[in-house]
Amino acid sequence: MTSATAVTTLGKARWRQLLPVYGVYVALLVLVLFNVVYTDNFLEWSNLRIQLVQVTPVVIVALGMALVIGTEGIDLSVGSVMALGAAIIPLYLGYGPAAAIVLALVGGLVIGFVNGGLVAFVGLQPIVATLAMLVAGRGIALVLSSGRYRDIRNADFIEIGTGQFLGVPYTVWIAAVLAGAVGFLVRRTVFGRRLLAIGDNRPAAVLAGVPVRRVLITVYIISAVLASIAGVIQVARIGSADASRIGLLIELSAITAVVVGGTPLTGGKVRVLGTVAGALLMQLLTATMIANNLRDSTAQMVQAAIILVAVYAARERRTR
Amino acid sequence: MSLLEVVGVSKQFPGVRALDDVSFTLNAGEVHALVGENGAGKSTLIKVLTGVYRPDGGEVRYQGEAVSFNGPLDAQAAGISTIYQEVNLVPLMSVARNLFLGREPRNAIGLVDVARMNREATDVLSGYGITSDVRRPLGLMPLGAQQMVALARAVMVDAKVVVMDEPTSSLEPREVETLFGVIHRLHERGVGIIYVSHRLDELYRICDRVTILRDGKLVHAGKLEGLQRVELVSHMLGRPVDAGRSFTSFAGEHEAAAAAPVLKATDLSSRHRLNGVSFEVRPGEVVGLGGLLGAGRSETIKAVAGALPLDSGAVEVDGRPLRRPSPVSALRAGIAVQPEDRKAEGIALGLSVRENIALAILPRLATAGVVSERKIDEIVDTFMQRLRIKASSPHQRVGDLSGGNQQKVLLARLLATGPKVLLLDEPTRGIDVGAKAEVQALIDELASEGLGVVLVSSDAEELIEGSDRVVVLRDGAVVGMLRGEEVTTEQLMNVIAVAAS
Amino acid sequence: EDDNTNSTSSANASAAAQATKSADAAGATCTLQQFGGTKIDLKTAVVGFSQSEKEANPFRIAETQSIKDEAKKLGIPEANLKTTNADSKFDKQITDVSTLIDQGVQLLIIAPLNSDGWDSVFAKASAKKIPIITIDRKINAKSCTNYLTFIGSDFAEQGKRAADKMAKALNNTGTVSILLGAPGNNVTTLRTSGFKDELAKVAPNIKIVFEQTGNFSREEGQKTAEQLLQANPNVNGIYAENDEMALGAVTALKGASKKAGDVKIVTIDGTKGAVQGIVDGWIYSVIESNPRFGPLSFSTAEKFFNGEAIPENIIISDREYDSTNAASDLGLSY
Amino acid sequence: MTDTVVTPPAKVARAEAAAARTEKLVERFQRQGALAVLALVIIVGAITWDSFRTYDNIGTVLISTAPPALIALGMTFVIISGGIDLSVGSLYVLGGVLAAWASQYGTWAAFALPLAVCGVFGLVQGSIIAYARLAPFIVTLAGLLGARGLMLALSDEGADTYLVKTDSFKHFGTGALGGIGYPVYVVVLLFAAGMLLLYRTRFGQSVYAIGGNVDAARLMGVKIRSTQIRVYVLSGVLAGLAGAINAARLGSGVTVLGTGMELDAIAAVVIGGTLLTGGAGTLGGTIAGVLLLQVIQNLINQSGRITSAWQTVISGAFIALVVVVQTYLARLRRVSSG
Ligand SMILES: Nc1ncnc2c1ncn2[C@@H]1O[C@H](COP(=O)(O)OP(=O)(O)OP(=O)(O)O)[C@@H](O)[C@H]1O
Ligand SMILES: Nc1ncnc2c1ncn2[C@@H]1O[C@H](COP(=O)(O)OP(=O)(O)OP(=O)(O)O)[C@@H](O)[C@H]1O
Ligand SMILES: [Mg+2]
Ligand SMILES: [Mg+2]
Repeated sequence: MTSATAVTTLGKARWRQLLPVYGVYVALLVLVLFNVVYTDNFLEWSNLRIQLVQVTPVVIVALGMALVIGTEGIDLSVGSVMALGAAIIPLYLGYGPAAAIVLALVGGLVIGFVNGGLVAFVGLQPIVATLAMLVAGRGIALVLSSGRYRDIRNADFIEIGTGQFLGVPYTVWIAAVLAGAVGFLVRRTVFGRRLLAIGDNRPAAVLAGVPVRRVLITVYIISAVLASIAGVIQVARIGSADASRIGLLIELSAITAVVVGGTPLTGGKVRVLGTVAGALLMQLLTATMIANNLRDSTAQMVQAAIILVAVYAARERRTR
Repeated sequence: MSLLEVVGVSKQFPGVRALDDVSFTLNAGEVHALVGENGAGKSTLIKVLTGVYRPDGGEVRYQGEAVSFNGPLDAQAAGISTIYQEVNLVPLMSVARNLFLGREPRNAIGLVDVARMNREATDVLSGYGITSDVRRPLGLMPLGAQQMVALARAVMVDAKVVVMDEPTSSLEPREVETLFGVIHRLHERGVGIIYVSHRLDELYRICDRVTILRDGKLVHAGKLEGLQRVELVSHMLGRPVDAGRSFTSFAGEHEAAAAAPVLKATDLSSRHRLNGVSFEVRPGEVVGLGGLLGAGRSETIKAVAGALPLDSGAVEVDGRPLRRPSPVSALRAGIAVQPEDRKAEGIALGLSVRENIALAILPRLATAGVVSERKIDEIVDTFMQRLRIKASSPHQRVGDLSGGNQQKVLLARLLATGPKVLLLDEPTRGIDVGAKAEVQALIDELASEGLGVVLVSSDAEELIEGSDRVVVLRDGAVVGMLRGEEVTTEQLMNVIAVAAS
Repeated sequence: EDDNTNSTSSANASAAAQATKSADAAGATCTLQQFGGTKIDLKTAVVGFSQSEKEANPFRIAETQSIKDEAKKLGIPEANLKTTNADSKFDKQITDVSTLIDQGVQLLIIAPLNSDGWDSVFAKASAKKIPIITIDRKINAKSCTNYLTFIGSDFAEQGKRAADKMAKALNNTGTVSILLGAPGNNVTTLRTSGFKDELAKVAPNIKIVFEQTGNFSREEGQKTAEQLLQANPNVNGIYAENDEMALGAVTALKGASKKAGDVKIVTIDGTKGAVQGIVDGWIYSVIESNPRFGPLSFSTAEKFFNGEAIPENIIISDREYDSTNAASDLGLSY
Repeated sequence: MTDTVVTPPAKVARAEAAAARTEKLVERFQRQGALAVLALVIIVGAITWDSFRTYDNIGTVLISTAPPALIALGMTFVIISGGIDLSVGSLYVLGGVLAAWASQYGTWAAFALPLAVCGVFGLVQGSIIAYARLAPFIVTLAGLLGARGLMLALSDEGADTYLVKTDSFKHFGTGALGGIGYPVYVVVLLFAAGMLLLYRTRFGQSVYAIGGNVDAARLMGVKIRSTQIRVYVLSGVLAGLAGAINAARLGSGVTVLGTGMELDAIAAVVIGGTLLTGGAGTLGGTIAGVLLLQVIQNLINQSGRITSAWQTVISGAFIALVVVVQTYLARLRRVSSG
């Protein structure tokens, strides 16, 4: 083999290794460039702001989802947990926003605990355990809210959804801080390493003395609590708590964001920044199609195609 | 004319040159040994031969013609049958279905004839000494038996070439004999056999010629007869070794008699698996667990490590009983376990060498839950050097290491926990002579440092040489014990035989 | 602080009830004889009610409640009113109604999820001569053969009235965006076509610059409105095909620092929140779609069993709210 | 010398015989766990509600089981092969719309078009999964969007509903033989064929093998790709068929169907004892699972007064309960025979 071909093969191999890592960012960049050229007012701060605000719930839910997927699990119940959080808020808003928010998060914690328990102790497959909770959780939310939605008039609470700091909405700050925290958790903590080991090889993690059940339960609790935070933010933003609608199908958006962001569904790896980028990509995609007034049918088909292309670019390559 | 030939093949993996201009020739009717250290490229060469990997350069010739198999199926259709290094069967499917997968007997209308398949499977397998119900899931059978099924499967077709990548690594002496019988029959039929093993005795018993690889390069090829063991090993290792050493690297007895036991297992019972197993290990002592396949040795190890739910029984470390046995509490008490099935239960293949080594001791390397990269680096460096782990960097994926190096990574993880008791289930399975000697020496060293070691090995010689005492198991119960002078292969077989009658 | 939007104050109950707009003299009618059924006494009859969506929005809550209340008022024992809820799954609604028929109901009141796809139900119901009253959404089939009558609003008419309001609000010039309802739903289709046709007629100078779905939900309505305000910052009017999306749009307008009245919103339904929105100045007008079907449904059934001729379509007259009456009629909203 | 401990042989033998007996019993119960729960639920229902055990009601349950059963049939193959198919709900609607449209060209066209189009959808999904090695979850999620988009495009954003024009096609959906609708017979036939395909053909063996251990299956010479592709084609075709049958029954190509259908199908398959990780499962269990979900809905309707919110809670709790029981039984089985 001549050295020239050796160099190109090496270059190709390197590119192949880098693409999965940076594929989602490339796609994001392409989409942004497209919008800069074709969409009016795209670079206006007010527009960027709206995109960020709209993507926050998905980002927050997807962060939890990424952790769960890192353990080779999946959490379908996040949408229902959001609804539960939304249902709890108006019930306790009388005691002040703080109390209501805490109780909404406790609601998430309980669901997460049940999910985690079903997975870690009963040994259910995550998709089934959380599927049951997807159905039942929304039912509980509806029962709690007596099946009807409530308008929220508490100004302090609404401020969370509409106020801003340094020109950036609180909700975006919250999502950014949470993303940072989850990133730190994965990269730098004992918990994060254990989580990845469980996702890679659970029996091995058991024999290595990793407290597998505790880690799994914690992961599902984190996912559910993040989902209820998203629910709270959503309620504060739209000013009403509608348990039958909030978080509908968000599990699919979150999973898509995680996978498009380069986290494999097979566990053992979590890409936090990629997840955020994945969520942004899907958000911008929707926005682009709305801004250009595409019909729903076309929009769905385009979205399908983009998901496939993005995941294809982000896939792990194994040599043959 | 040669049956199968490889000319100047190269194969590059990210960061490693697994094969570098390797040539290899197999003639009809010969048993050809393929040897080399861990990571020398043996399995890679086999996978190139059978179309699993596509070579970067070079050529494969089969019966004189250049071929490029498009996967194992292609190779199989052409008459090259392979038993891969790791047992590669489907555990959830029945034994019979595994045996016949892809060539099930069919009835007149093309449906699988299940009755006939089961009958034939029973017949075929009884020839290999396997009498269990062929309708049961394969995964419930012991590893050795699974290996025999894989062997039966490979040999069932009319192959011209049979490739065996470490077929004996999980076999008992008795089963090894069965295997050799099979090889003998194939040999007589004029089949060419490629045989990979780290057990030199076996090579000398059955092989005609040998090809030696080192670091992906061909270093020697020729007749095995006349090639001294020492020469063979020095070729493999790339350095001269002194002749006249014993078969294993164990130094011998340890002084442990007086001390109080560091591990005490009492009356371990678990339905259908263990039946009141009791034994003790003193600091500095290596206790072997002997017995035939399925005697319950692995179960005993798991029970002590807290990974097998017990109906009754107690485990004490340093006189302190383990409350609520679990792998976590066992680890905390100072028990480190190396499981039998490295790939399934041992290491996390997708994680790096570094993460694997640090996995069990993360809390110790962290403050307030945040890990210190520096502390991890220190530990990892120490153990990578001490065990001579060959990896391109600590960040390399363990799944891309050779089998032996994977094993060393696993051992490094155990040692990093600073255990009082080491439970080793087949610690030298699938690792090369050099590494094996290192591991054995390491066990010795650890014992002399005062650790209690429990050793399980299906290599009787290793068990006898390495152990100070041997507890003999059968059907999940202790049937005897050998100590001091009694620790010999004959005595071991004797006890097993007495218990059986 | 938070308040409960939905408490139909009983004081207003009679005023809020539906009124028939047209008995459509020209249209076909149906009598018990023509239909071929037998006379039954409603008080002891078994009645089946199939609801299409979860009772989670004001419209559905009011609708189901109205049926239940009226049954109670008529003295129908609780066990004799069988209710099912299809949870927005059309397959389930078909099965639900089949089950109701199997349970021996003698009158079916159906709030259909979809206008087509009722063949198997008709086959089963007509074999047993069970009259079907469909409420709020029409079923595409033969009246008096497949079903008895349709009671409800004229959705195209609602869209038309919305267009008239919009034309008035914008003085016949400007740009309008539409927040569409759920795709594939004939309410959406009719409210859209009614609006567009009328607008083209009465105010050709108003341009429709944007139409995207908000799926009848407040959350999605808000999201879509936010996007539309980015693409068309100077839009003059928003036509929301239900109140929920209109309320979402209001929040979006607030977020975009618009002031009440900057953008004229016309919407359809008549929920408390939306009518309050008129009072607050954010919404220009609300066209009502009255969900209180109980009284009219049962009285129609009673008439039918008494041998009177029942018209094919019973179109109710829907109120409308704007700044002139919103404050005073707030109690009539649901 | 050696000290030898020997367990009394008689005791061991007795214990072993007892163990073998329990093992058999548990194994049987485990394999038919869903069926056992189904029987229990039916008995309780029949005792509690007279209207539950009528012939008419049984007919209603069976006919409404037909489309989900067909979808679950395909899903069982997919899940055993280690995959998942989220696109079935969308393909079901698409199939219905296509069947209704094509019915103007006759009954055969009404079946052929949806089967062909949905089959091609499955082919594309399967090929992407097999060749590009993307996760089935994400590929079929894209398929869910794509098929729904196509359906909306064909029906003017869902506004057009095609009515079934051919009476013979309509009759197929609404007609009955002995009080049982024709589609039920089709389902029974297809499940029988499915069982032969899964248990008694090489294709079926390959499905189990790639789901059980895909690497091993590859090395054992199983054609991974063609098996995967065929599994998704099968699932697509069956979803299209379910849509066509439903269109015949409803008399039109309803566009507002099918949301959440994929999750129902997955739930039914898992309740039937199929492992979501692949490699194990039975079609008998799937039937029991589908029926179980329908019967629960029917019982909720029998009671007639449960609010929609509570209905949801009950359904969810029920899924969890059955799967927990299922898992527990499976564990018993493993312990007693491992
Ligand atoms: N899929 C892969 N990706 C990257 N590197 C690989 C891969 N497979 C093997 N290697 C590397 O190639 C080299 C040769 O590995 P191979 O498995 O052929 O060794 P071996 O001779 O069979 O060793 P052993 O005796 O331990 O089985 C090793 O350095 C290994 O790390
Ligand atoms: N011939 C057989 N057929 C089926 N199952 C068997 C057979 N022999 C043993 N077993 C099962 O295998 C289990 C014990 O295997 P295990 O691997 O623990 O034995 P071991 O003594 O550790 O042998 P090895 O050295 O191979 O690991 C027992 O639970 C037993 O039920
Ligand atoms: Mg090897
Ligand atoms: Mg063992």
